[in-house]
Amino acid sequence: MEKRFVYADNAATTPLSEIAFNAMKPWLTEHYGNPSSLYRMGREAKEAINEARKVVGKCLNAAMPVNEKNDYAPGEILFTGGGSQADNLAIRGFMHGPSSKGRKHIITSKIEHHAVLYTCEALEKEGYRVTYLNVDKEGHVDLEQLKNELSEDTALVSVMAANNEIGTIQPLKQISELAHSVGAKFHTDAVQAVGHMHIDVQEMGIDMLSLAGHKFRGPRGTGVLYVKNGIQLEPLVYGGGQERGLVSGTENTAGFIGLAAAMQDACEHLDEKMGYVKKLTDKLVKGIMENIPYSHYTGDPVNRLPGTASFVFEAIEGEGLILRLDNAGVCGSTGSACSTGSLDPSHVLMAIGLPHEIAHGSLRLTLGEQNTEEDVDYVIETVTDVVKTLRSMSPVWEN
Amino acid sequence: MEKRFVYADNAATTPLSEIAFNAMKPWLTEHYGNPSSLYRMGREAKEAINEARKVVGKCLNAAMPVNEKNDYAPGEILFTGGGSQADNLAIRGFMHGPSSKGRKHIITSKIEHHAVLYTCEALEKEGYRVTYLNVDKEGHVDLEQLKNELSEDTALVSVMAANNEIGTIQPLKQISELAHSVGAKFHTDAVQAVGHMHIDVQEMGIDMLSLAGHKFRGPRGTGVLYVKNGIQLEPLVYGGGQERGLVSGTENTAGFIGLAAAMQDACEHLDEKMGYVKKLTDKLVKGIMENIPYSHYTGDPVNRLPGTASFVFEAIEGEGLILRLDNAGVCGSTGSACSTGSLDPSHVLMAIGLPHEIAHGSLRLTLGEQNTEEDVDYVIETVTDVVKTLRSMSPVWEN
Amino acid sequence: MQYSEKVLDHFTHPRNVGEIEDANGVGEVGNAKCGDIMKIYLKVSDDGIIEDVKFKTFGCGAAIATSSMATEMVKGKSLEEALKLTNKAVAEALDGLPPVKMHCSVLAEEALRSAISDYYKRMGKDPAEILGCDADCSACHKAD
Amino acid sequence: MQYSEKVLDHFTHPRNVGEIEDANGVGEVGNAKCGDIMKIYLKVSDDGIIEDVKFKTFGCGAAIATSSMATEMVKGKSLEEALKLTNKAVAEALDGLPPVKMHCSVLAEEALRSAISDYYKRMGKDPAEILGCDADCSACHKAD
Ligand SMILES: Cc1ncc(COP(=O)(O)O)c(C=O)c1O
Ligand SMILES: Cc1ncc(COP(=O)(O)O)c(C=O)c1O
Ligand code: FES
Ligand code: FES
Repeated sequence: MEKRFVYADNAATTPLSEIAFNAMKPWLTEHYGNPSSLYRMGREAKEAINEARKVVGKCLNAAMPVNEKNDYAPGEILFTGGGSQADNLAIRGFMHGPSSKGRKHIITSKIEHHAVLYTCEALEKEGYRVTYLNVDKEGHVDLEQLKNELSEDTALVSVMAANNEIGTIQPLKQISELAHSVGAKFHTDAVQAVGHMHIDVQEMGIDMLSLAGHKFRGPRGTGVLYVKNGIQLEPLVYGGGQERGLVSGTENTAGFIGLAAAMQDACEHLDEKMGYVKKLTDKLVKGIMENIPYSHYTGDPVNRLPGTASFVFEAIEGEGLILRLDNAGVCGSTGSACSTGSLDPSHVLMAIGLPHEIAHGSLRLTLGEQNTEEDVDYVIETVTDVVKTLRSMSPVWEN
Repeated sequence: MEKRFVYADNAATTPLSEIAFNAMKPWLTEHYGNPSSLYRMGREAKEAINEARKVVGKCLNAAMPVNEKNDYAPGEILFTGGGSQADNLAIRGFMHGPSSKGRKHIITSKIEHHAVLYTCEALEKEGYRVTYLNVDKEGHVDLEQLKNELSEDTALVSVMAANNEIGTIQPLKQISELAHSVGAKFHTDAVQAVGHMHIDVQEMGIDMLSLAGHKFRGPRGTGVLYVKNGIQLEPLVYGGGQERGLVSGTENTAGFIGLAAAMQDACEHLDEKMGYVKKLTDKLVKGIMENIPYSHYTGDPVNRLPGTASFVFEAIEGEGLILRLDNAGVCGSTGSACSTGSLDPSHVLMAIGLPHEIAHGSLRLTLGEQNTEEDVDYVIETVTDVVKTLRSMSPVWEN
Repeated sequence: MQYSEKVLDHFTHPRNVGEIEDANGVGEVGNAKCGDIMKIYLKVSDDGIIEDVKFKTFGCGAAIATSSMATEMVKGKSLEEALKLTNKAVAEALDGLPPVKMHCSVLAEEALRSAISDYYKRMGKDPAEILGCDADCSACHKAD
Repeated sequence: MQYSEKVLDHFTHPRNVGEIEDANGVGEVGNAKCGDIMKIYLKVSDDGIIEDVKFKTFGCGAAIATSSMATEMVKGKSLEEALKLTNKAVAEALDGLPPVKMHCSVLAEEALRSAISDYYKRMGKDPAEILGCDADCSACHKAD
């Protein structure tokens, strides 16, 4: 097969779409007014940002404001500098803010992104109590444990919508109902989910939701925190009062508009796009599992993000795998310890119970709408070859 | 005179330069690799960001790292999502971090940006002690008061390099020496200063410095905190560990590169560009002061930012002034209370001792390299006309 | 903060700006410290019709626009009708005002009442009986 | 983390990969739990020269590259010279390693010492006397 370039790391970041770039361009070059300024060029920027807010709100089915002339309508959508900022604002801002009502307990899961986990750990140092829920082999949080841990002291439950390494989708509605049963609020890190699966914050009972533009072909350095009306947070960034005073700083107009354009495109064509991506991913998984012995699929094979295919291959190590795939033109990622310089493989792979020696051989391939059948054929062949080569060098591999 | 469009609000934000846009474009479209990724496209992005760091470091004369192969060289330059984020990280991160060594006192000034002031107020609520230095009529901080307030409990002195409303430049070196004399560190909000005046962090004894890309024709949503080696901060954003773990989140590669390109352009041609801008500004100030009776110049007429011209006009109100200037094609700003919906005029105008009734008539015009002599002529004429019209409607104006 | 087109129109081209030399009712409210002063001049006919009205305003765009609109709305009306004019009605006639600017419309209502009160006084009548107060709104008004 | 071109070259085209059927010294260090195991095969001549050397490595790019470089560096050398090889020398020969990857070069040094130790044992000599230790580095090595 002829060498080609295949970007199969769409969970890390996605290429900015032409739609998003074109939406951004005039706001980068011509319309440079500061949205806080009184003159027309400033007011137009402010209006454009509020339009972007509405687009985002509509995709999430956020409650729209009654008064269309409202200054920051819809106030439920706060723009941030990325998914991590949204997660930090949601969790730290909520626990430090008045809406936590003095409750001191957070429940989250062992497979959250570090933006959630490390925020929780920092709060533990301040005296908050955090429960990290176990997950099963496929990465679903333990709902029984959640029920047992919930109490009148639980302020917040934060469980991600879909995992970034293995793609497993969590039962959001069930979790929010449990959280609400004790008066706790529910936050979900939907950074991987938005643009890839249906999300309805009202239907699912979501009180706060984080997303990031660059995971659905919008720009880097942009994110959103959806905050249900009535919830009050402590600011993440103090200053000029932008984003209801919670994320101050001159607005990244072009970025916010790019995010909204990409999100609209993703949401309006969700079924069609994700149907296509899922077909590709199914083919990829099938091909790899058939071709490569001693390989294991990780995550939930059914309830998973449409573009995520994740594996472990015995007797090899992931960093080398990625580097050799790169030489062959294929971009992927791994949860191997060696890839990060830490001694442990990814906390997600540990949490789903993989032994260290197997977790080292992990590979995540994440497809997007820009991938083709030919890409998939090429990736299957390339991964098969590279795994074979690395195994032939491995002292643990005995054929 | 023929109607023209004159953007004279460069202190609010500047138009993205072609240099910056062209530097960003490939990183928006083609080179979309996540800098944390192992493959070539990711490594290239990481390298490009580190190059951008070096450019920024060089402009500030930050100490360069010894080991050129160092992973995050130069580690002294941290990219953030804007000037406010840099200010928040500097002040909150420092006071909460180990380098404050248990000292609980901050000294800042009454004319800081809200990103500094509100961060300090939030720290006061946590039990820290904050002194807000007075300023004189022209906006210089009271050095005697600074001397008197400094003690062994003072952890941090934070005084802006140049004010955003009146352009007054502070004696940074003197302030840093005073701060260091009691073992305190010195932070300066140089958001308005960088790209507009010479800054040398080593020469001036600056321990931390905030800047924002969009104030010198770089992109919005980007900033930098310079942190002198050895100073340890608490993170602003927890997560994947980017920016030495202090501002986690997938890097805005294009944004950081755009900031660096704009900064390099600004720094390399600083004298030439700012000489030109200063000439225009001097002409503007002269024209307006000559044309309009009962007008007052605010700020230091000599030691000020080259592009800042700020005034108060008696018997009129600033919001109306801005709106009418806008109708005539001129973009400017005001510190009038009416422009923000608060009851008080800008805290800066109050701090320099202007009475309320006069502060209401404030106007700030800030020129940039893209302005021309004709622009200035037009602005002088327009402001003169508009002030006259508004005064003719004013019950307080008696000719 | 977003002004409607109507507000911008009335601010840019205010109606009835100026003074009336032979006014028989003049009212002024607000003070310079608060950044807004409104002065209204009335020329009331013998049968109690507002024949002419003019204003001068030191204040923001909304203050000027509401002065303009309020004077337009009472011109040619009887004093009784004019007294029914509320700040809300002025704001609505302008297609609404941003929430932070509602207090500027209060100013217009107050200035008008103050001018009418002045007219009654000059006529030798007690304005308190008619207005329900002596329309001494000239103290710095509060934002609502 | 940035690899030098040399590391990438040795990783992509590793020298001396494989096994030696009639090896007279074999060493293995690391363990799978730590994610890195290195096995070195030596063919030592009667006069103590390393005639051939091969390796198998389960580990990251740096582990494979240092295995490759270390075997290159000792091939044709005497055992005495080979014992002088340090992990630092290997890293330098590769134009440096990222700090977090230095421990992988330790593995190469240890695997080689372990293989030489095995050779001495097979020759009936006490390796501890020559190596200063019995080269039992097979316990999971620590990052430094
Ligand atoms: C002096 C000063 N500090 C901080 C800021 C905040 O910068 P940003 O709006 O980019 O967050 C600004 C500008 O808005 C400023 O003028
Ligand atoms: C699940 C999840 N949460 C949060 C983040 C953080 O987003 P960002 O890197 O945009 O800050 C990511 C991606 O990096 C993610 O996958
Ligand atoms: S073998 Fe794990 S880091 Fe090198
Ligand atoms: S007059 Fe000040 S806000 Fe209207």
